[in-house]
Amino acid sequence: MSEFKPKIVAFVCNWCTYAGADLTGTSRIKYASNVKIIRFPCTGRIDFMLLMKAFENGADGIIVSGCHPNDCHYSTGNFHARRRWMVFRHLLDFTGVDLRRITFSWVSAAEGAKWADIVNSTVDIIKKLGPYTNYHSIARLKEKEAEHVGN
Amino acid sequence: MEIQKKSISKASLQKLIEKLNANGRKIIAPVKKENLVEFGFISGLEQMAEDYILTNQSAKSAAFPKFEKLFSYEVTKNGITQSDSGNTEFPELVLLGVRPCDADGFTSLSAIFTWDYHDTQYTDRLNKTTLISISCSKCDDYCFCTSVDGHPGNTKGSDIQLTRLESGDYLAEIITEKGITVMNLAPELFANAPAVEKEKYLALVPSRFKAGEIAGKIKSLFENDIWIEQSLRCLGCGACAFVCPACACFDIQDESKGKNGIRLRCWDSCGFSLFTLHTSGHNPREVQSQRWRQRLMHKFSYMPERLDVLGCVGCGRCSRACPVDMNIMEHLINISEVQA
Amino acid sequence: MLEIRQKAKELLESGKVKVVIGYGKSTNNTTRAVFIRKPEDAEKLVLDESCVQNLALYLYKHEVKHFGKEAVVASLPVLRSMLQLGAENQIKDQEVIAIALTPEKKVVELSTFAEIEKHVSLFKHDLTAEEKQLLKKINAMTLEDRWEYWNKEFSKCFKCYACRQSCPMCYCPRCAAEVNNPQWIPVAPHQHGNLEWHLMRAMHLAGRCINCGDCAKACPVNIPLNLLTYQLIEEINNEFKYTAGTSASQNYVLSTWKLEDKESFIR
Amino acid sequence: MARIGVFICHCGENISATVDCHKVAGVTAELPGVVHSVDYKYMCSDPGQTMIKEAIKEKNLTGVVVAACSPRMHEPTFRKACSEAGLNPYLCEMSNLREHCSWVHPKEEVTTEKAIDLVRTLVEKVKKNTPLLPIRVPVTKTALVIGGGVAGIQASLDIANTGHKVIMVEREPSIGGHMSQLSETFPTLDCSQCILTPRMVEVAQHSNITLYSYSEIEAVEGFIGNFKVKIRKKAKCVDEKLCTGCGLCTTKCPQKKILSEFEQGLGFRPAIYVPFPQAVPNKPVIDKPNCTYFQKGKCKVCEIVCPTKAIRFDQQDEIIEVEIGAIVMATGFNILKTDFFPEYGYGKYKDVIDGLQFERLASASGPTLGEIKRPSDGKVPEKVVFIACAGSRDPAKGLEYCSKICCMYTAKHAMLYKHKVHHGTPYVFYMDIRAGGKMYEEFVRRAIEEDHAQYIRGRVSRIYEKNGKLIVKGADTLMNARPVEIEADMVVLATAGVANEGAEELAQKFHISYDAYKFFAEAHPKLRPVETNTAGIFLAGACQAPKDIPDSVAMASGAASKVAALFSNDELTREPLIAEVNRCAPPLFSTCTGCFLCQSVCPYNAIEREQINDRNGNLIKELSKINPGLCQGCGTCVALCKSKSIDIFGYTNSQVHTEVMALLNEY
Repeated sequence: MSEFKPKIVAFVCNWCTYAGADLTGTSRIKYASNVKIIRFPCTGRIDFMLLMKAFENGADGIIVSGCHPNDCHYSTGNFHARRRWMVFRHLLDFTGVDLRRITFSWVSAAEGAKWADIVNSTVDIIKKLGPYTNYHSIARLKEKEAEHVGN
Repeated sequence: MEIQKKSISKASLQKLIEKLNANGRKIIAPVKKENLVEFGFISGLEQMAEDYILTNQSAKSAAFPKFEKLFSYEVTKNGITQSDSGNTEFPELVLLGVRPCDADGFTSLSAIFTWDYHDTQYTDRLNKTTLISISCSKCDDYCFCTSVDGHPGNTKGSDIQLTRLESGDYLAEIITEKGITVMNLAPELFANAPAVEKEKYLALVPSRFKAGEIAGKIKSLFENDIWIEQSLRCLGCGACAFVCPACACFDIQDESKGKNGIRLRCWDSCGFSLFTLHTSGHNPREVQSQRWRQRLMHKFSYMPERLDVLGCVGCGRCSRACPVDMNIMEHLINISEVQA
Repeated sequence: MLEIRQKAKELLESGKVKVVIGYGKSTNNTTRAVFIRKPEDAEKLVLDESCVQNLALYLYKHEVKHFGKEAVVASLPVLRSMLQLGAENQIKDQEVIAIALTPEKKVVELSTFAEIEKHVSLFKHDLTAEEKQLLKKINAMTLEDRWEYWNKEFSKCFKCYACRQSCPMCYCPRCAAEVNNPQWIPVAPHQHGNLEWHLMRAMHLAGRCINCGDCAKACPVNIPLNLLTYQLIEEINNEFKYTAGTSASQNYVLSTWKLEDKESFIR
Repeated sequence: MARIGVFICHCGENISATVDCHKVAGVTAELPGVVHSVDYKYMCSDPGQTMIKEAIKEKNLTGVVVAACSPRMHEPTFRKACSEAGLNPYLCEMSNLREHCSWVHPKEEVTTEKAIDLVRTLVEKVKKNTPLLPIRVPVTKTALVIGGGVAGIQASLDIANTGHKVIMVEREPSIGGHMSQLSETFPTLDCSQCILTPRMVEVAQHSNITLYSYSEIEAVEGFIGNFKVKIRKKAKCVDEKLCTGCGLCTTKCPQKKILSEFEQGLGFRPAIYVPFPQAVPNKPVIDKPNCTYFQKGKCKVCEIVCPTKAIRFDQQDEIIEVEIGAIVMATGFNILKTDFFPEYGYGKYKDVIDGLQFERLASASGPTLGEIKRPSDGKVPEKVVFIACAGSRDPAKGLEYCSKICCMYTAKHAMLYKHKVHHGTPYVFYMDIRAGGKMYEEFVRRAIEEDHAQYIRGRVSRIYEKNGKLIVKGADTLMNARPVEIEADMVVLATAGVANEGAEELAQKFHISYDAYKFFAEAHPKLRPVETNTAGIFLAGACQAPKDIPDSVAMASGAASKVAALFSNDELTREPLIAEVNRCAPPLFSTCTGCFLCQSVCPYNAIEREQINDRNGNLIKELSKINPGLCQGCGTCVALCKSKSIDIFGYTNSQVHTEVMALLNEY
């Protein structure tokens, strides 16, 4: 069996973490290529449903990152996001979703090195946890037709 | 064909189940799931639920599951390719212990699925399913099969019907070719029928109204306020439709992941506001009373008119499942009494 | 019970309200919602422990509103729903008259949010013993087991949406589950269609659910849905000292924030 | 059917060194909807841009993806290029192959694979893009300046001099603010009034400035370019048109013993008064609560003596409605009063005064005509103790922040004292001396070296009276906390600068945010220091934080230039990447249910309530409406909306959803 290459999606805000990741690039700091970034105006825009979609479509891990408190380009978007995550995490944990698979972080436009570190450490964690088969398996349609009966 | 009357002992029934299993047929029967009796796979008679009136959900999912794949597709630059449609191998099923009303439900479903278009997926499934019903020795306040041309010992739709005798043995009526095929797997298990009066083993389900009269009358009530009155408490959920053995409405859904996708058929309900919502935002059935009217009209007017079969078998599941006690029998009684 | 009938009769006779939403006997000696419009029909009202449905959802139902000003026989969950619906601008202050019982079982007429808030503060609303026990059991499970447990429960779901339709807080004319561009939640009642539906439902009720438990009562396949939202009621109370349905003027917990919100989980 | 063009940039070798750009272009070409896919050395170069423009024309593309550097770098470049070729700029997206891929990963297969994923994601996104037009909002070219202190004056004059109308509102009877109370100003020691009063007069005379003194803000509505403001013109009981400002009434008024606000309670004024001789406007007002006529019903001396019969006892407050395009908040600050300090006697010692009071004592026009006399008995103080950081930088009992100006004015006070009382000794208790500013440090040194101010580093623990003297107990932390005790004749507290009275209410009226100390909050501490989070409302002077005159004036000019920029066009155009509430056919009108939970998440108060009525004006439904003039496009409301009734252009639900799908699935 080939080595496990985690699929990790990063949901980041345009003003801090995206810029931070740009800085990681300009400073030529190397990090694992498993993580792919999707850009949002603000962490406040990140819909919890997108996280479910990512897992459903085969993500093994997720990074959500934005501006540090008080740094939000829109002044309070990240505070609203933080509250939603607090509540959403409780729900996920209660329903048995593995929170270790979601990294939440604040990465400012100046923290290029921190971004690399967030990515690498997340990749390490996910590699240890292995593929998120639990979630992926239910996301696949049951082909054994008979199983429908009596459900 | 002529119904053959046989009898089978409990022990033999157990053997029959083993035989059917060995023959590669999956057996589905009422089983206790927590505090509900639902259909489930069994490998032995002991797993079957004792003394139930009806399962919570109907048996329809044997031929019409809550969702099923119709085919897969792939979208590429060169166009769309469709695959594995209509070639799914459905398993041989035996539905043991369905009630006569449930078995009769398939009559309504079949009428719909073979009306103008012959739905192979449904018929293939049904053809691979043998229905061994057990007639009702008990009923409850929700049962009204006798008001809708049904009967606790109704053999319509069943391949074999068992009636439990005081001896513990069953009177076995072999009704169809499918029934005979099953019997012929182990003819030795079937003894000759004792001379018994089947009726005396059946529950007494009082007849509350005449379906025929309703069918005639209901059309004239289209504009009547009774629909509003009756549906004031209706929540507009789909519980009634989904537990109903005769409800056949479905929704077609494509689920795509990148270039690959599948087309699914899923249960749907005329009780949902979304059911008739147009893209424009206009909804011809804007309020719940209109949807409730549609439900009853469909079952008691449109189906008899177009398909010559009622859309209701009187099992009363919808009334039992309804969170707000929309008791269909009671509503039909009002309808039969209301002055048009 | 007689008092309730008397009050309903007065309200209808005086023309103060056009309809009284309450409970009446059903044919199978259970109780169910009734909509009384004639004073003489007030006799049909009953009130006993079997009267559990949260009637608040009828307050904004088209056909019911159509009758005119409403009064509702209001158990604690109904009153709390009314406050939350008020906070969410779905019913206006003094729009509906609530007929409630004091702790001493005296009938009172509550016509303003302020009165309802005061009344509600006199009571505590809780899960049943069984529900509490189940909740404890689930929380004691390992992550894996919780995952197994809920997916087993969700696999029963056939998307009849009785949970949604029975919930007074689910008043959206178009539920997010019905949005198809993009198709957020798969329509099919397969495992993950069900999982996502129930997660979304719980999340959308977070900080809004008033714990009437009607979703679970309505579920025809007995999924203990109210535990999902109840768990969040607890967590939100711990985190933010906030309880929905206690005031018609409080700001929604998820559209406010505090600098000191716990962020230990953020790196 | 989508016709997407994909342009892969090598960025010299920055990308191509680790990413097989040619392969990326090849694979991308196979994606449904992609009709053109090329790679090139420098896409941002002229030839590169020309390639894009030509492709748009030749292949009539419906969308463009440029896979190159960070969109934060070149998105504007390529969007401009697209629009030049006739493609709506918002149909162009960038995929970040440099900063997020080639620069951070080694040259290997997976790096190219990642690049392909990133490009595919943007290709799928751009298919969902829609043409967008910039938002245009009409602008009323009149500015409202609130506060007539030095900041307000500067802002008003600067705006007025760009040729735009200004309405200035001042709640006191005269403009001038705190600066008009000051004696001399550091570091030059020139007379405050001498430099300020000409500006005050200029305001009064400027043809573009309308001054409403003795007035307050009643209500504000609207948004950038289109505010509607109600101003309450408080009744002065004097007809300004008739009044010549002769001052006869003020001299004849029998009520003379009212503590003067302008003199910080060290002097008196009558009930009908002008705050100070150089007041602008120089017309009196009647202080009703202190007027004998208004209290007892008889007197009317002023009415009798007034040569022009300008007195109007029956005058009522007047509400004036104005249409405004931009607002400058210049409401200034205040200082802690001496009664704030238990250890200094809660203000019960007459000779413990605050800095502003000392300014009045030292002012030539002040109650003592510039002689330093102590309030209790008018004696000239031999020893004066100045205490810096009174209340500032004191998390325990006072305020955490540094009030910024105290170090400087304390040094100035020490000097002024020494200049007026040559034989006296000024003592200064300080924590640190913060003299950051041009000529500031030199100024403090002068105080110490030339005027021999005794600087003692340490806090004063206690002050108490003992036979006519104020015993000041402190410690000299530079002499390893040696206790110091001074028998002072007068003590001057450099009390902390605090937000002005009513700052909080005002902020709420204007929907601008404010900090924990009730100072108004700037939009960004570094990059948007004179803007607030509410578009069209700007900050000037000490309402934002304590600051000295030059800072206040500079900030005022900054705010003024922001206003001028806003007024430089008849319409203001903004990026259309904002949120919108959906609309659909009746009876639904919108899937929005009007729960308005979104209103409180909006940092910009951009979400309003819209009512939908039928022909007869009966309310059908209430729903949210997003004001395109105010929305900044953060999208926090979009993620919150349960019924998915709000969406945001540029990051629509269908776009971000597609991105997730595209990133994780094969196409």
